[in-house]
Amino acid sequence: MNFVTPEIAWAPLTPILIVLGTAAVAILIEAFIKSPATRRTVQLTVTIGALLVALGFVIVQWVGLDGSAGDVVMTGKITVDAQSLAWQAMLLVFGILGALLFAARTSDGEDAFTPLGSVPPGSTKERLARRAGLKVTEVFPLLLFAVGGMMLFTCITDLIFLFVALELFSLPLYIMVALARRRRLLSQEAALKYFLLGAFSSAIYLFGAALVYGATTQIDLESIGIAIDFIPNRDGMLLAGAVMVVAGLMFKIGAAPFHSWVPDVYQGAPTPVTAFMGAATKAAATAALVRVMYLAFYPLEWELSWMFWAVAITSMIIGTLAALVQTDIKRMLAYSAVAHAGFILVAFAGLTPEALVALPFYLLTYGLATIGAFAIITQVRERAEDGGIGAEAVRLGQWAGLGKRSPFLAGAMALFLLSFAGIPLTAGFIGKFEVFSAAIAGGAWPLVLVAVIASMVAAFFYVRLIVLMFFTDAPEGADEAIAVETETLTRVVIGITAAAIVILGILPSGVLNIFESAAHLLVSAG
Amino acid sequence: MVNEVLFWTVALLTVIPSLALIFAKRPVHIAMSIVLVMVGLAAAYVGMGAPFLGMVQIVVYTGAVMMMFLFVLMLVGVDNAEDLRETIKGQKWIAFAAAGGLAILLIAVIGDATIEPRTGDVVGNPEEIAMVLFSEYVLVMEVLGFLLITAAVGALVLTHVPRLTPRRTQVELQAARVAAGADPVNKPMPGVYARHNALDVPALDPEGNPIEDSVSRVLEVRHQTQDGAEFRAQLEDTDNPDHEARPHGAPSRDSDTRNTREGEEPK
Amino acid sequence: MQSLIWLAIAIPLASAAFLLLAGKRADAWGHWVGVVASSAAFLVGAGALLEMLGQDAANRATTVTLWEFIPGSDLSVSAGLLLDPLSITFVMLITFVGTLIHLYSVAYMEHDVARRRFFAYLNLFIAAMLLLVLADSYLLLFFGWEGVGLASYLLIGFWNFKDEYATAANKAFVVNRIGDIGLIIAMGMIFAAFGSLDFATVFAQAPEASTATLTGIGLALLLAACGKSAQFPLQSWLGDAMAGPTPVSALIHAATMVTAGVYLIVRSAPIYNGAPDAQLVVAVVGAITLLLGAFIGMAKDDIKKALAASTMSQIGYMMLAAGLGPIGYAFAIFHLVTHGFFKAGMFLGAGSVMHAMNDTVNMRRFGALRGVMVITWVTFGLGWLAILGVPPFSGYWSKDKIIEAAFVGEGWQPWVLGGAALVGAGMTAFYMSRLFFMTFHGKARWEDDMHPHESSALMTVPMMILAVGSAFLGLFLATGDKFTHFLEPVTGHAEHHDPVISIPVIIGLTLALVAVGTVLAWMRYGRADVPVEAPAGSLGTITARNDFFQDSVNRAVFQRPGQHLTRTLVYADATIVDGAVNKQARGWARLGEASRKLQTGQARSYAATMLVGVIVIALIIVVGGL
Amino acid sequence: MTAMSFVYLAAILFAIGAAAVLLRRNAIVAFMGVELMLNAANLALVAFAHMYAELDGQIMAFFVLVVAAAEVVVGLAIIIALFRARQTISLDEPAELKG
Repeated sequence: MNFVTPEIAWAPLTPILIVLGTAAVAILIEAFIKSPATRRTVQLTVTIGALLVALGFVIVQWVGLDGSAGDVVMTGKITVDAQSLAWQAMLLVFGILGALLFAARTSDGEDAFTPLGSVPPGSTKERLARRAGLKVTEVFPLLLFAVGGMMLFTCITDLIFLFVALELFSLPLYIMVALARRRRLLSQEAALKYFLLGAFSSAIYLFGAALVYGATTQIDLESIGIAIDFIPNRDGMLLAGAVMVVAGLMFKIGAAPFHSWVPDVYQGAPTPVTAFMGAATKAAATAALVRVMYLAFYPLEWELSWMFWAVAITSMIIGTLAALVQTDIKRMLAYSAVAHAGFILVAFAGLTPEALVALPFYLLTYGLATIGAFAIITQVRERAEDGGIGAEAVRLGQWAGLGKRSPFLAGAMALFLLSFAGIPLTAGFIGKFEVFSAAIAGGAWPLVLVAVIASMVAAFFYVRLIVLMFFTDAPEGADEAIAVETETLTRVVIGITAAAIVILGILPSGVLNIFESAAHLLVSAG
Repeated sequence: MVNEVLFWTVALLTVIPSLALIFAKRPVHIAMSIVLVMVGLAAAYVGMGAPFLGMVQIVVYTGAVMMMFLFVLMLVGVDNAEDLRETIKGQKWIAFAAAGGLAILLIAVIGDATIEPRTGDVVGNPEEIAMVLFSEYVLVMEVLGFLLITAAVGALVLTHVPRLTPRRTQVELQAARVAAGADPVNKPMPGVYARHNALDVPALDPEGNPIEDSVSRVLEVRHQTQDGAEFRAQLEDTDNPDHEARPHGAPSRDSDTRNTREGEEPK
Repeated sequence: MQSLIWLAIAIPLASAAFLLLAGKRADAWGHWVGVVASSAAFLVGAGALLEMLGQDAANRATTVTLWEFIPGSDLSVSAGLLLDPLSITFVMLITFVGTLIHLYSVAYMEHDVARRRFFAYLNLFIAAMLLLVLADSYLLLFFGWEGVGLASYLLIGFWNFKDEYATAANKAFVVNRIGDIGLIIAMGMIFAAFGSLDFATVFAQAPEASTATLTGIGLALLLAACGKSAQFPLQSWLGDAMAGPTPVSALIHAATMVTAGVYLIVRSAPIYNGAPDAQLVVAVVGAITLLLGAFIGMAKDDIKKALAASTMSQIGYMMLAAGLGPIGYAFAIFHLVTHGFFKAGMFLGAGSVMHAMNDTVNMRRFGALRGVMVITWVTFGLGWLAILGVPPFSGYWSKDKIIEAAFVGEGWQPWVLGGAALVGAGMTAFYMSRLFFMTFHGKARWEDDMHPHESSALMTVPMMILAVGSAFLGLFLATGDKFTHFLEPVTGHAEHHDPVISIPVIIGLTLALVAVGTVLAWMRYGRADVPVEAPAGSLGTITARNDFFQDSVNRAVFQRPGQHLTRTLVYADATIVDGAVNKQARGWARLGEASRKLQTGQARSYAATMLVGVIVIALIIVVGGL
Repeated sequence: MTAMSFVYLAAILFAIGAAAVLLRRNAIVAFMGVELMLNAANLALVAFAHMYAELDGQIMAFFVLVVAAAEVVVGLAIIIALFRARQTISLDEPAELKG
């Protein structure tokens, strides 16, 4: 057996290589720059720079496609097609916004991360570390690793490679979840749960992949699809394997009954991490699920539709109902994320070509609104006893009368909530419209009906917060108890996301056209 | 190579120890059982034409991963027997039902599968594996590199405690001690010049006055020290060896005998 | 001018945005910006109308495509405006009445600290309402539909410092959401059946669609219309919505928004034409509501609530007409226009009275205002004559046509529907006269500290203009069937059918009933003394006073689950939100609590949930797939 | 006897590992359960590879091995950090995030 030099078309991978390569270099920066303050500046610059350059390359590639389907980087392993470029661009945007939030500091000069992750919360050592001005600037390279892993996740066409990429973007998230500056006990609890359940679901995914391999002798998605087409009777092993693979991906999307981690982790994680994770993980996992379903399991569409229906309906019901009774704003948005996972899965009904437009658009609008909403949460703070800026004010009651104190924040929040609710003239409406029409095109009538009713009920808890912000007077002494921050970086993020939500709500055609031309998965064999 | 002996050996070697995960109380026992499971799996790999993987399994799993588990178990020092009584209502029932259901489901679907084995003897020796790894799977290998970096960085972020205060030299320590008003020289040990050299008896200075500081503070707090003045009196009254007025709580004569240094005659 | 019709939407919208963002600096003059924006919209509309009148009847529909909204090969939705006789009618009604009400509000809201915000909401409403009627697709119409809902919600709850007002706003919100579900379902069905939401495409294909499909769509649209237009059984919110400032009641809850349901049904004429069953249901709902509203109107002592009941009843007439098919569409719209004038005029009159009487709304505390408020009396009186249907005032021309049309048909329908319309006319005469006499005639029953006076010119001039409309608009439009012919390109030409009773008899009967009703009202409330305290009343009166216990019924039938939500929305203050949500959990919220319990915080339970989920799904699929 | 029997064995080990995650309060033990699940998947992969006379299954198992090792590192680090803060590695104890 002679060694054959592999043929790899590296060029289409440029954006991913830039992101991951910069991440590795950024680790070296950690080692060589001693001063935490300098390190933060350098890391932020390097991170944003890398993400922007990568975004530029994605755009260049997009333009270079010029109507062609895309490139097979390595047969059976990675294809960079228009669809994955669209997802990659979206993830890079989420990454940039996330990095800005990671760097944002309160007026007391504290960012969202603990000064030192290894010491117990509230200990003397932690105080010493704070006084020494330490910073966990590793979050920036970790963010880059996560973004890189997610970008890979959107273009891989191989079950085992998917598993590796899944871990590549999950591990940094597990770590970052544990690093909150405030309420770090909760943050560590969230990290432990996230990790344990994440590993558990990876194991389920993996066993499923093994079963699929056993049933088809194939591991790359396209060959699996072809092999299944040739199997006259679908045997149980293939179906069970497919269910387990899809369940593993649905875990990352946060759909019920694989959603249990979502509320706890969203609440416990540092809010900038929640913002990034809420937007990006869902997008990446959806992109992978698209590829798995459209390339590998499309012959099983009828069999698996049961699963999609059941999971979508459960997610919408559980997410909506549980969000109704939440008193913690982060938790409320987390349950709404579960409901949105349900809406996402609605689009998979029938595996229509429409869904390939609807899903990226939905995830884009949802992700932008999520980042914006969580960014606003970082700005409403409790005042510490010593008069400094304390933890985030996350009880709903603490938001009463915010509309009077900060019309900008409250107005933007209202906008994001309306977008979540799918009210017309916000991006969320167009997203829902696209998703529902894709599902109708796929013949999933009753599913859409449930989705519509769920979104109606969901409107109540979104509106409740709006009513609270604008039409309820702040309780006595709220001015002293609640501090409203005006951090520049965060405001930039809020401004960008709010503008995007409005523009995508009124003039969505530009972006929809882009996704429209990206609505083909490159099939190398066919 | 797949024969019944191998299968049943591996089956016993893996299933029985792995049950420790459910029923054993001590985490260390569990970890050691899992080591056995890993060895069993390695044997299975070797038996199924994957000698390289078998070796890697031994090296990575039994050698590194499981040792790391043990290491952490020792580090956190919680090798207490775990109370296996279930605290979450119904969890035990659900867990056994779910695991049983899972096993039955998987066995059923595997039994249902129609698999046509191919003939041919492919052996995954290092050379063959390397050929495939670095041609077809080279990209995955590269991504694995990033994954390992992430893991290492993550572990450091979460566990490494850097020095938070500057290290102090001996000179600095000494200066600080003097500045705090400490004696520049050693303090006398308890019992020096006293009638007894027990730890609970204050030393006497050359004039015979007791130095209260010389007794451990712990004893003082516990009120287990002897009165120095009394021993001074004894010093003066050496003619009376059978001084009976031993303070309450003082060691008995027998213990005195044991505690006296060699060559010193007990009175 | 027609191609610039988008300006009619854009100007008020821009003005609303400006007023909301301008801040305190604009407090002194901001309201005039609102007035100017509304007038500008009117001028744009008038220009478009003139241009349209200059064209052939056949070419009067113009589609103005603004931009491609949602592109796509299968489903492309463009943001386009459809200008045709039907929509221009609404544009004129909305902008003209709207501008007058803007003017009136300048004086009415003079002492309100948030007047600028009020005008921003009014402008927002105008923009949304114009979008609703100008939209060229159901999707865009839905945007306007939601927009007017939002504006109405904001305006009803404008004085939200009072709990009951906020409750009213929320009630309107909840009921409207139910209607919205209807519209969304209808849109879904339309999309599924025709693959498009454009009026043009849908209506072109509608004749080929199956009756069942069209009936389904028609019923879903009716649900939407019922929610927006306060028709049975979703009528309960309208009375409570009177909590909003009176100009709002005049604009939104009399002249424009509440008639959106009628617009929706007339606009969807090609769908209803193919679905006789749905049409019949529309007509029956209209008939029920017109009687129900009239009945409620007879018992209400609150002047605004009595007017609201009357609105409900009059819209019932329009729905009835719309349900009659092509012979009724034009009359429905005709009545809608005349009603817009006289009802808005009366609401403004009521506002003027309230203004004079320190915001008292109890008619038992009024009386003998004729002497002190002459202009209000005259203008209100003209509106009263119009709604009674006394010739030659506006209402006669439109309502009488509806009654005549209701008598056309076969079998039981003409008798029941026509009978309802006829009886309704008599009842209308009674309760409107009761209202009029109790307010302006009889003895003064004012509280001691009242010093009623006529309102300022800013308020009376709009009332006068509307009164002129109440008096003569009907005559003007009815002469030579001008209006019906104008609408014909949209509503279709209706063959003339003879009613089951001859027309002169119908007219005679109607006028006789009206006369009886008026005389009865005069005997009880004009000549006789009206007790200041409401008498206990018969079972019927009590039922009517309580809106037929609609609230209780609603609560029992379908509001119970939503009730907790409403309550949470209303009392959303710190303590309640934090604490009592758990205690007060009912309905949905209890389910929410149950789902909350699943989230125990134990990682092991989570893992169990996941695993059981996978196993159950796999089991179903594997067993089902074998 | 074919390699198929090893797939059955893998299924049983997978179920035992899952049971451990559901039953054990000690985070490290639960985590060992996950490791056993991953190894069960590996066993299945290798067994299939043997049946199909391919190397791919082995390669996959190799990758899983490496990934699992990386995962272990992060997981144990999280457990240590939690232990330092709470002096316990019980999974039941930190249950403040709920509802």
